[in-house]
Amino acid sequence: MSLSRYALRRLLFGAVQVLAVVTAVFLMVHALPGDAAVALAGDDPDPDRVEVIRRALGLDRPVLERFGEWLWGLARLDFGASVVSGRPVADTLVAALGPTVVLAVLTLVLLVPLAVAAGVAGALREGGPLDRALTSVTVGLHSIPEFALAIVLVAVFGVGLGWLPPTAVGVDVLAEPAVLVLPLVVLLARPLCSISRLVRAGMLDALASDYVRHARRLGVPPGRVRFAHALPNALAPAVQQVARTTDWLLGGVIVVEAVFVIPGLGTVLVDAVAARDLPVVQGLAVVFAVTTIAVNLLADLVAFRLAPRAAA
Amino acid sequence: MTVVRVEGLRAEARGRPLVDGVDLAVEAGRVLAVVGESGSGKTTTGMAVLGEAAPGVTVTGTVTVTGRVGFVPQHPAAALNPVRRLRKVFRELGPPEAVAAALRRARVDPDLLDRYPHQLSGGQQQRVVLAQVLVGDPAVIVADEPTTGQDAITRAEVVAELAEVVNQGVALILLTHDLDVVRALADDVLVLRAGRVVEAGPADDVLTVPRDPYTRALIDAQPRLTTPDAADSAPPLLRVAGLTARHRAAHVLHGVDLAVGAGECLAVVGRSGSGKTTLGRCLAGLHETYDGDVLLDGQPLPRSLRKRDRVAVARVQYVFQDARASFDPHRTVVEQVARTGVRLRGMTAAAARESALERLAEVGVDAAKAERAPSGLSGGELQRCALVRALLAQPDVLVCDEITSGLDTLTQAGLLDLLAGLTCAVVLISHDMGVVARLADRVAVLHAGRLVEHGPAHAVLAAPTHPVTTGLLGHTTIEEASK
Amino acid sequence: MRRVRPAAVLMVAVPLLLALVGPWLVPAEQARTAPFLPDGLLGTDFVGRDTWYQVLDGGRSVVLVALAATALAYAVGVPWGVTAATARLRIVDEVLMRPLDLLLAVPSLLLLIVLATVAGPGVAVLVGIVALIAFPDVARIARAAALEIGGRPALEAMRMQGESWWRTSVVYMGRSMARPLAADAGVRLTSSLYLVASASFLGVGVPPDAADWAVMVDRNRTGLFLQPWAVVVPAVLIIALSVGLNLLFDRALRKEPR
Amino acid sequence: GCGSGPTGAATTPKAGGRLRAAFAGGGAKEVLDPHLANLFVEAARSKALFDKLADLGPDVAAQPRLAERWEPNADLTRWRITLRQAVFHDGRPVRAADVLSSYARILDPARGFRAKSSLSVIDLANSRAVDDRTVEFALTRPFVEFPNVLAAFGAYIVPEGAEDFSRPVGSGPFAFVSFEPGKSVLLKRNPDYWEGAAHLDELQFVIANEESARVNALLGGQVDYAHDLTPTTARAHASGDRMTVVRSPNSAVQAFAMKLDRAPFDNRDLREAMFLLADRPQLVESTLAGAGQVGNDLYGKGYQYYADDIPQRVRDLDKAKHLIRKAGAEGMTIRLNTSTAAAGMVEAATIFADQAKGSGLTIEVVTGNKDTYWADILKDGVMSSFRSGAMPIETHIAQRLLSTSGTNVTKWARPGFDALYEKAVSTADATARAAVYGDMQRMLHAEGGYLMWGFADWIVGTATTVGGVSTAPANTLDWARFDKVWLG
Ligand SMILES: Nc1ncnc2c1ncn2[C@@H]1O[C@H](COP(=O)(O)OP(=O)(O)OP(=O)(O)O)[C@@H](O)[C@H]1O
Ligand SMILES: Nc1ncnc2c1ncn2[C@@H]1O[C@H](COP(=O)(O)OP(=O)(O)OP(=O)(O)O)[C@@H](O)[C@H]1O
Ligand SMILES: [Mg+2]
Ligand SMILES: [Mg+2]
Repeated sequence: MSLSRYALRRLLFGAVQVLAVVTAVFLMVHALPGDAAVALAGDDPDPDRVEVIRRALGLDRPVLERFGEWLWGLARLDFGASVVSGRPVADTLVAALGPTVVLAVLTLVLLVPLAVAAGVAGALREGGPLDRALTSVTVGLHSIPEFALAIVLVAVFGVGLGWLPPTAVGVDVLAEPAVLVLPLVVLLARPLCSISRLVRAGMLDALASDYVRHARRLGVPPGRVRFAHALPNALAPAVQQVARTTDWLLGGVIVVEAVFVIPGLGTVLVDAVAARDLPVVQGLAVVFAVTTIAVNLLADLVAFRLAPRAAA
Repeated sequence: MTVVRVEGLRAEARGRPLVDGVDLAVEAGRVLAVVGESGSGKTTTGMAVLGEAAPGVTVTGTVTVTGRVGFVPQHPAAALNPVRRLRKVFRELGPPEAVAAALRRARVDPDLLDRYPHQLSGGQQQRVVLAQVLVGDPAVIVADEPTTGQDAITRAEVVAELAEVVNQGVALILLTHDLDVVRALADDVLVLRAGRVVEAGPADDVLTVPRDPYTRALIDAQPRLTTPDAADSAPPLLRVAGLTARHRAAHVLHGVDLAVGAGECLAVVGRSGSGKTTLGRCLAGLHETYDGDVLLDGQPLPRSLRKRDRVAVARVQYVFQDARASFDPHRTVVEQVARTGVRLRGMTAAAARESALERLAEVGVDAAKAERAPSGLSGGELQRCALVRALLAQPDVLVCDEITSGLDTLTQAGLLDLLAGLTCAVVLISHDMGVVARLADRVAVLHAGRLVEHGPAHAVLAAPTHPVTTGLLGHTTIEEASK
Repeated sequence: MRRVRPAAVLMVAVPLLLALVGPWLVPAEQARTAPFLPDGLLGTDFVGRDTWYQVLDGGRSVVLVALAATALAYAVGVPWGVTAATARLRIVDEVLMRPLDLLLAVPSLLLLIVLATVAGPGVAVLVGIVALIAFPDVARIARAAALEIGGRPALEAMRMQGESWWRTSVVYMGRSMARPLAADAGVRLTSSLYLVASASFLGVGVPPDAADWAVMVDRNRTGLFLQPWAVVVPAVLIIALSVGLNLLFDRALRKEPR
Repeated sequence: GCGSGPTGAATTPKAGGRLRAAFAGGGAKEVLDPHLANLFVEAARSKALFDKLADLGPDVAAQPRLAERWEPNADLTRWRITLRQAVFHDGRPVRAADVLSSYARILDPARGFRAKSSLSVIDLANSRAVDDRTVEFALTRPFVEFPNVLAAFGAYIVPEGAEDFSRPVGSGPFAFVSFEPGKSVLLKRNPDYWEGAAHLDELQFVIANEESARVNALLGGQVDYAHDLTPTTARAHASGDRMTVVRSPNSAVQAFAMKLDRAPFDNRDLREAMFLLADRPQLVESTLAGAGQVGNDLYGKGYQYYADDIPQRVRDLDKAKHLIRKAGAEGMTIRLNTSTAAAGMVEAATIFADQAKGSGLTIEVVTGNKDTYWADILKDGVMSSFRSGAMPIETHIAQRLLSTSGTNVTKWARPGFDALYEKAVSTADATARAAVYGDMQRMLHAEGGYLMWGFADWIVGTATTVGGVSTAPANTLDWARFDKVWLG
């Protein structure tokens, strides 16, 4: 099967998947107790008032009708409007996507080289002190709950020493990149472990392989053997993990967003679920499903390049 | 000019000698074949010439090499980096002129360089590896089992390439147990047994008038390609009618019609990838996606093993090519072999064990060995155990898929004797015409999934009608290629 | 050749022991004072309870939830993946595996928030949700492993012997899958611990004043500057447990030479 | 340090600067429409941009704002209100028509604005603008507490016909500059404010939902004002020199609400037993970390009309046991509904359940969904955690304790009590009225459904350079009142 036909089939399946995800999310959120009117009424839930709000928000119309309308809008790339604030969902999503994408991209830009370097360094000195130290540190970072790491970092570097801004409150993350340092460290902690360990395992396998031995015998310089021959093979299994990480980063890193006050997709998600703002949650579901599908497709294409044999 | 000289080579691992007191010398443009049964120290010796040793192995002795050593590993597919296009690798190895020269010498079409290794055929892969080795302009090449597991046609190609390189003045050390290749290429032969040299000398002398009994046994054990006598054909027991098999969407067998009589041996031959294994698996019920029929005594056999009752399963048995992989590494051999008796012959566990041990002893695997886990047995021994496992079912038809390839001639001979003594019908899948000639009553030749020739062994082997058959019979091809 | 390091054993043993034995050592009646006082062995927590008793009491739920969720994920995921891998009809494979792709496309935190809200808090609910989030991955790994094992000559040889489904698909496959699954289990456990901890941060799944190490880390962090033990001790216990478990799994897997 | 009255290093006001104030927010659902305001941040923003006719003073009694004065007629059914000379940010004067149209908007039956129930006493059809600066309100019944209505939460005056609040125009001390939903709002000083221009040049509201984030931002110098801090934070930083802690006592009442219309709390003895079971000092100590005061089952400690002559209830386990036996509730399990909808509620519920141990009945804490909690407890369950911000005692009664009240959680419905309320709000004489309020509170104290165990301080942190932050209870005029604040 040619690559383009493969990609086309995946895209078609992806469209079905988006629809399925949106429907599933719709059903899930609809199963939540209460609706937007109740959430909006808050601590003044006078039943008459709730009823009036419900009517004002159009929530008294059959739910399937509203969902159908929303789907029809989606077909024309119209995400609808928030039932609560009346603002277009697309605006909300675009505003929240900014910080999320910035964080995700920066994390990946740092993560991939770091994880690869750590994995390769560990593999080249397998069992040595450097390898053991790298294992312990990465596994340790992997198992610290993010918010615990975040509070410690903020307490030490943000508040205690005052070297870095402790939060991103009210700042434009692009204008003041220093605010991103601590969130990035926290975001790097977990995937650094999972990816570097995969790279390390892949590198060990590759270094012990016939083709590396053959390349050495042919007199290929050691550096090239490691990085041009062994490394690409070691990366293939890590690609899928990078994809899962990207998906996680784009799916809203709620804890980091909350601790560092970065209003990204995760914050919007939590708020929208709390407000029972169905159009916003559904809009998010579309974004999440699309990114998941796109990221996995991309990962498969990269894997196709890295492991042409397996894909054939 | 002597390019390699090895004196007093000794290799040991944890005090146990692997190679002991090997001396050898090779001159430019000449071929030294190192032969011996499995584990006799061939690879260890070859590595020593390269200046390498397996982890945990210490090597002593002097190795003098004038010029560079190139190494052609056994499996070219494994030696080529799967993710890199060939051109890039060649660029790392030397200047364009040297690469171009090497490609010419190894007869590699430069157009192939834009491909990935998996896009090449086995023979092309082998030539590419050879070209890579030649870029460094080696004085000597060590080739480890370059022909193992290849069909006769590919084997002839490999021999031709190596011969050409030798003609260009490169010395060759050939590590092999394929005596045909030794005959075709070697100037000198060194026979190893348990790490010691038992005999050394010019190839013609050693192969025609071996002095050492071990050497003689090795040579005698090799099946010869002789034309068998005509035999009466038995009434068909197993029939294959219009078999068309698929792997997913790919058709790999097209309308194959075959028949095997009771007690007959049908050899299925063909090049690698021609569909031999698929055919065997269809018979055994291991491959289900096919159209057409497999009839036993005129009754169609269910496609899937799951749908075959125990009697039907017992009547058609299958022996796998890779004996080691066909055993569960966690249980003892006898335990596994005995299960056939329990499941297919309704014996008690004790009785099944009893008969298993008995049959194993008959094929030379004593109780002590049978009580070990598979890792404690050699490849040849395991292959015999696998055969016993199938035979305990008392099958009417036994399908054997290349069960002798990769074994040294002595071990192979033992297995062939065993097969020759069987009374059931045998479907023998092989690409070794010597084996076929020794055992087969009838021969079927597959090519690209089609049956291109099918008839009594004497007729097919004596008067092949299809070029593939001629190629597979290729005795002459090897001789021609080297001289 | 490689010995298990005592440090790794200690890292696992201390939290496990505390989690299992701890609750027995807690007195039934506990005095309550003001939050974050230096009273007692480790001071008081955010609602004036003795931190040491909370540490003793709070391991069981973390460890049990993580272990139970991982076990549940495997109990469901492995048969699921094996069924998909060994299904004769391709459609069965598709029907089993496609919905998992879907589940993976829904962010796990959305699942966590929504399901916990629908089902209400409770240990069983949390176990269910964490298992639900982990199980698609387990099913995929199990399917891949089963596919590989199902194609092995050893299994086919057993089928040629007329071996029963039980012996082939359960006994043999089970044993052969143990290794790839064990390699996965260490990381999976850490992930479960992490999810349990995140759930408490998001305020779903567990009551906000539960005796639970993860909840303690989250809820006592306001007092980090007043009485750090209430955060540090449970956090260190969680970290020690995951690092120790991973080191142990690593060793166990490396024992067999490659 | 903390104390009463304006705080801060700089004791003399200074003009200029931008104050950044961090509040918890509501994400993308935040709006700038002051009539929709619900969250604290929305209330604080509305206050900066708009004015009400009246607002609540430190004693939670209404005091004039845009209304210069009010005069009722003799039977308290018509109120004449004289407006101050004030202008909207676009230069238009605030007129009687703006007032009437703002109230008409709030009272629109098709929209559920929060202030609607308070304003429903107004007979809008018969109200009129006497002239540009005089409004005469007709009421549907005699109502002496009409100023409370003018001060109702969200009863802001917007320009006539205003519907689009994406660039809001008000008459408040600050004018709109920009808004990023869920992130920040920037305002600038209104130089023409009727009460005198604010000290600050600019005021920026930023959103940080996590308390720790607000504290860290404050400590890191990223904001100057952090709203709603925990007592623990206050304790940790009270003595340091990195922030100033400002406490507003009596801001939030903490309670358990029992439903009187159903078993088991239709039994008066059992309610009293619950009152006696509560160890209030411990609840205040543990859940409020001491930052609060013990309650006496009555709303509005320190507010106008609060009956502080009623003796303080204390824990009496023996009597409680006796009452439980008498009520036949021994061995009973009572479910106490709670949720994380407000900080500390679950903890208080657990502590109360602990305190009930050994009393003969068991209290089982059930944690519910935080998003729908207030609506849930209005309908279901028998006992629930409850919390409320400041409002006049009359408003509390009107909204929660009359048989007609919309949010009557305790289902307290007594014709006699309703009659007392009618009497109070139609009694012009303040002393006589106070006596009626006292009688009502005595009834509630004796057999009501609210177990009001404490009053939490409202805690705000500021940079040490900030001055002029008031300690008035949350939701009153001086709370979050940034036109009086300066940066030193
Ligand atoms: N790393 C090692 N450590 C210990 N023993 C080894 C090691 N490698 C090989 N051996 C042993 O050395 C002996 C010679 O091995 P070698 O690989 O040279 O045999 P060979 O003749 O090439 O056999 P084959 O035909 O099977 O390839 C064998 O008995 C083998 O078991
Ligand atoms: N699992 C599979 N999926 C797809 N194609 C397969 C699979 N197994 C074999 N094939 C293809 O089917 C064809 C026949 O394969 P088969 O294994 O029957 O050949 P063979 O004659 O046994 O070859 P060899 O001598 O190399 O063992 C080949 O082209 C092969 O690539
Ligand atoms: Mg060898
Ligand atoms: Mg084959």
